[in-house]
Amino acid sequence: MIKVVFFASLRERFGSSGFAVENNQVESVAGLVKLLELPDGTSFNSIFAQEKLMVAVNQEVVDGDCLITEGDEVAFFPPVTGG
Amino acid sequence: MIKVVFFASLRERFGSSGFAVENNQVESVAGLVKLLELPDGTSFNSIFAQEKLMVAVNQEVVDGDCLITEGDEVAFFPPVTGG
Amino acid sequence: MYLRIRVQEANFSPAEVFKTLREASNGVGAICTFTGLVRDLNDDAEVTGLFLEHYPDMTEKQLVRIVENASQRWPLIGVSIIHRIGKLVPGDEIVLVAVAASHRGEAFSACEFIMDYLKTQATFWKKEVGADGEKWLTMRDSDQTAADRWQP
Amino acid sequence: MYLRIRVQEANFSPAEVFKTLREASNGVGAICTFTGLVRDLNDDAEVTGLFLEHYPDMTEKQLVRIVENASQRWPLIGVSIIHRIGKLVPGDEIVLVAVAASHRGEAFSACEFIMDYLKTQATFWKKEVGADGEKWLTMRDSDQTAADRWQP
Repeated sequence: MIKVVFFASLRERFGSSGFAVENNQVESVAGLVKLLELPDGTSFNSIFAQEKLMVAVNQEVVDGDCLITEGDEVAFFPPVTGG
Repeated sequence: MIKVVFFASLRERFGSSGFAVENNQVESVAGLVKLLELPDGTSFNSIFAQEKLMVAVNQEVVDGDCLITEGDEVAFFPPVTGG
Repeated sequence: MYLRIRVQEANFSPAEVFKTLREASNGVGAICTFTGLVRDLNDDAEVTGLFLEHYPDMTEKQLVRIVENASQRWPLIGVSIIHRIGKLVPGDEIVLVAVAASHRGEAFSACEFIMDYLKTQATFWKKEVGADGEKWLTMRDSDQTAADRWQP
Repeated sequence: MYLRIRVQEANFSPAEVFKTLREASNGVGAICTFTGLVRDLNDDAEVTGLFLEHYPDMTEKQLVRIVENASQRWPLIGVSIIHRIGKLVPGDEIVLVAVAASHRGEAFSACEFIMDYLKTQATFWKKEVGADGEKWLTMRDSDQTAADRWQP
């Protein structure tokens, strides 16, 4: 299983803080991005680059080429705005 | 009268925090500097430029060309070291 | 090096942080602190509150890395970072970064470096509550520019 | 702009200064503070105490001028400066400069600017007391360099 989590505006747009996916469905971050869809039917892929969304695998920021393996935690979030 | 004051190491070297001079003795800061002598006989003029000493007339930093008039306060001090 | 990183809902005492850093070493000659507060105006719109969320664990790891990078650039004696999450109102403290060093240049630079990277790399997000409802804030270009200037 | 300048023998409370600046305006989004402390070592020599003297009145005028110059460069909401004189021992606070502004870049820059000019223009002098007796400190070249970099 892969654990997928969302933060901030993405959490609200997905209406979910995350879910689990079967490992055999995805090989890379880019593959996972293509698989996801917002509740209104928008493909996640179409907003991912456009909104400069970020992704972290096991709490390390990575890019779309990053491979995903069993047990990984994949987090999607907008650019940070703390401080 | 002109009020002459010394601070920090200069106060200690002159053995005095200051004194008054007759106005008719000096016309400029440079003139006053030439007039002064340390207790050990060293001319103040000889150390003034060498030690990068500073001078303020009426609490404004000036250079040797500054004219002095009746009632002025002339302060000599080493480069500052606060903070 | 003394290092303390806290992400918390509770308010904090800058005085207590300051005291801890002072007492970290008698070699401390300079302490620079930065505190970020909730303003009642942002881009000319009235702000009545903020909601802050973060990515637990990842945030702390990012902050540790930022401090490690700072301590490779400047000799630091102590660093304390507190960042609040949850609901805040105008006037509330959001973040405190305090840096103790031997000399002032190091303390100033490291404190600003840590803040600039915290703003662009630490996984916090702010939602602003105003007269027109709620909205998630977006990163300012000026924040990215501020962080980029530290790069070689 | 809120401005408070104090030259005093007594110790001071950074927390009280911080509180006053926060409360100066709800538009304060950033407070940068710098505190200078007496170190127990200076140029590798043990320090047991410091004696600080200043030029009364002129010091305050110089500090006001430095703050005015800073406020012409950056939009500042409040500035508080406290500088101690008299006898101090290692660990004691010497100086506190605190700057409140809307945004962090302004607060950091103005605070460092004020410190750099305070070190080179404000009429304070330090005498160091150590194992080998007393000696008046001389200005470091690095302090002049730090002030010079603000010039256009």
